[in-house]
Amino acid sequence: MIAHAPILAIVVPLFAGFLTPVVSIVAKRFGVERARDWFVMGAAILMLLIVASMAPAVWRGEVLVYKLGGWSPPWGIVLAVDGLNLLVALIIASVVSLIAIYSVVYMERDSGLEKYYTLLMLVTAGCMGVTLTGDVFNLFVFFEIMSISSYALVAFRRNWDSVEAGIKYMIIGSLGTSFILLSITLMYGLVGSLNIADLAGKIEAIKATQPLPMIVPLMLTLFVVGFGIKIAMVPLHAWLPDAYQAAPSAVSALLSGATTTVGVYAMLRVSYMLFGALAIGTMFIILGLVTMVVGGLMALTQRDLKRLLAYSSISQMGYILLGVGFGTAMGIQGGLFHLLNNAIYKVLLFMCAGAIVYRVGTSNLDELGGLGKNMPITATLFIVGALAISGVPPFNGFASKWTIYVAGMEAGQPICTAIAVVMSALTLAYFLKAINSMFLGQQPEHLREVREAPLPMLFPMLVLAVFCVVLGILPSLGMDLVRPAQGAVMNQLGYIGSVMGAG
Amino acid sequence: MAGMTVIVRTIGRLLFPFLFLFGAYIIVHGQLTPGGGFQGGVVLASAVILLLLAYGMEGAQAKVNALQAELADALGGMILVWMGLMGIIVGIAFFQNVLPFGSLGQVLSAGNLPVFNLGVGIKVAASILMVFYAMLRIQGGKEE
Amino acid sequence: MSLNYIIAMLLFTLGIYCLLIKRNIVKMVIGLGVLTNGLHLFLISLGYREGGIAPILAGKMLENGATAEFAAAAVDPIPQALVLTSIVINVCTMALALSLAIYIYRHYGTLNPFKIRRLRG
Amino acid sequence: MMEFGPGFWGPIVATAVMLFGVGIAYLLLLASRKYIAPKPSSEKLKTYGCGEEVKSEEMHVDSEQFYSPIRRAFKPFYKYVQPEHSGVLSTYLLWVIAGLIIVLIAVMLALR
Repeated sequence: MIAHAPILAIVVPLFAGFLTPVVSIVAKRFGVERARDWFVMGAAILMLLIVASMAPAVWRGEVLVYKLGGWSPPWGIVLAVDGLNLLVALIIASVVSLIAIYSVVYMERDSGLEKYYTLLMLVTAGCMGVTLTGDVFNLFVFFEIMSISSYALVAFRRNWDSVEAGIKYMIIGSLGTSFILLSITLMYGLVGSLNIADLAGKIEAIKATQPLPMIVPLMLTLFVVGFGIKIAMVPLHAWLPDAYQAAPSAVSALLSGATTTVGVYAMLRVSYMLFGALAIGTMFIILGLVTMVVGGLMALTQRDLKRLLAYSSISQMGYILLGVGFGTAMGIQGGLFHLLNNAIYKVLLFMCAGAIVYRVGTSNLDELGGLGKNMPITATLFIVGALAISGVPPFNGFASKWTIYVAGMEAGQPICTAIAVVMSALTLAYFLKAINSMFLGQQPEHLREVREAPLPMLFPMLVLAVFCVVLGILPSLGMDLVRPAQGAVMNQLGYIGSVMGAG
Repeated sequence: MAGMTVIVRTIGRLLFPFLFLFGAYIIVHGQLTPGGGFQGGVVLASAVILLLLAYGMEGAQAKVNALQAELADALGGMILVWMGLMGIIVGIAFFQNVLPFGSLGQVLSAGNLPVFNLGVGIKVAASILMVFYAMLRIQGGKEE
Repeated sequence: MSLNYIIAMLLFTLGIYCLLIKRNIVKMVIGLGVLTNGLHLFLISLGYREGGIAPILAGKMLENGATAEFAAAAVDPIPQALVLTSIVINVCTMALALSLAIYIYRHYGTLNPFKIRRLRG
Repeated sequence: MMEFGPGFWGPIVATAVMLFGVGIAYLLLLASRKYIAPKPSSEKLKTYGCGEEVKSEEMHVDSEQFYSPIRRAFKPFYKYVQPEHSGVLSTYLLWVIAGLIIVLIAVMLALR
């Protein structure tokens, strides 16, 4: 079965998504509605195990190539798994498993939960598909599956705010995906192939010709903007705060942990693999700095906890772009390590916000206060997450940010590094404000009776907090996790050779 | 939704079997002629939607109700995934052909493709119908 | 032949114009549809060939020697498959967007994007 | 010990040192409590709200004005950029097109 692991990692969530309505109907007939939740949770954990089973082979340096239907690479669709794919797939699978556990209690007050779980599984299948595929049009299709399901998830509660956020996200996101489709079309017209490895070789040949065809920069631009919408680079970030604020917290956690990770992956894969984009590293650095500064400054004045977290999410994306933009081995390593850490503590913070919303009913910072006495565990976990995201030493955020700073100094960009350090301090500032408003200070009258969040919600938060601390104290562990991915980003020829050689 | 005049109702009733047959024809001959699962599924769904327009919500629900549409949707999806998994179980790869090819030009030929088209057809028809039902439900203001 | 590409570009531009200028969510969704249709026209035009035949293998074409002739005459089938996939995706997008627009109208009483701005800052 | 380019960072040692520091600080706090017992008068604990009677539950720092000095330092940003996040979909779409053009120019310059 290990040989089939790449396709099974996509099929398991897809199959679970199709099966969820049936399971739900059957479970309702027999009076055990919870069976549906257990089913989804089991599927997510099975997917995690399948992804993990690929790890030893990939870390040995192999590129797993899976030929769909037995058709060999340039003609058929292939799934190709190297270090970068594996890292992202591991992040997604773990995040989705934890969110499936978290949703059991968090979403119990909503109706139509079988649709929620179906959409959750479809988002997962889309993310997995984007991550594991080696075919550019297949990537687009899975990207659309992921996007459309996430639009529906944002609008899931159908309140005024979620519907407004949903339609904004939907229209901006659809414009972005149409850019991606246009770019794929141009690429097919120029080169006549859709396989990423094949395309990489052929575009390399075209780039060698002088003068460069006008179409190559246009394609790269359309890809960068299309994926940039998903990761909320600054001129394209406007949908994100609305969507994160209005969506249920579990969905916000999913969006910040899984779909943005996938966006970064797709951007890296396409711009580095297809275009060898070391040349546009400077652009990534500038966009990263702008993203970082605007996200941080906007977060400073927010009144809503989830909106604050959303803007800080934009800010963290800036660090990743910055690290990747340096283009050195250490920069990419730092960027990818920050991608991993960002998924960990962002999901943790959104889960804490969800616990507060679940118990109090609001995420408006002005109406909260003094919750530290009532919810001590949630408060501790939130503080762990907040310190980690601000890059305070014993937590994981420090390790990755430090790597990015060192990479910046080595790449000869001291000003960028200085701005990054200042923004890190600003991050701590606005998280201190959030902590102060929520857990410290005077307690309003109506919050006296608030209790600690239930255990099934605390468990995934605890797991993530433990990861925060462990990766902070033993950063070499995280570095070992990230190094194969960094090697894969830099080793373009190896990927092309392995995929094309599989035929 | 109320329904329409006698003319529309009669024509809709008379057209329904032919539309359904045409949809089924397109799906079954997907591997031989232009068309296939998606196109045939849309025609199938449009047959039911014609009834919906002519007779109102009740007329369509009498043929296919929302629960049946949802189950058919899941069924179509599962046919697709199972056809893929058959490749793993029997052959060597996902979506590998497992059924015999047959002779060119026959309806039952081309290996997996007819089954595959059938799955797509069921799924598309059910999905489009579900979309229509859902939108009508929102429009009618009966939801929640 | 190049008329296809001109019309595709016009449709694409028209779609973007629609998205930017129109003051109605439903019209913006229509603009999105027009934009995507422009893309589809572009994609399908890429695979077209003057005087080509449909890429369907029939009985005589499988005899030896005829396959190469068929390959030389047939249009490229891949863009057709891609366009079909993209149309399916577009159907999903449209359905979701329109149902969201219905909800928007119910909650806000308007479809003007300049009035649907309770989430901001 | 692990190397991060120039200089080194030993995470375990650093964490141990920090925990040690926290322990010392806590001991100092305990010790100081023993000698100086805080006994504020009831007048000092009362909040002065311009003569208004304010219950302690209603005291809350306004979260938007929390960092007003930083707001003043970045005044142009909060004057020009923040109000542009106006919630209007058309504006946001315009940003996307503007971003496309900016990125296009940047890529053209880089790949030339």
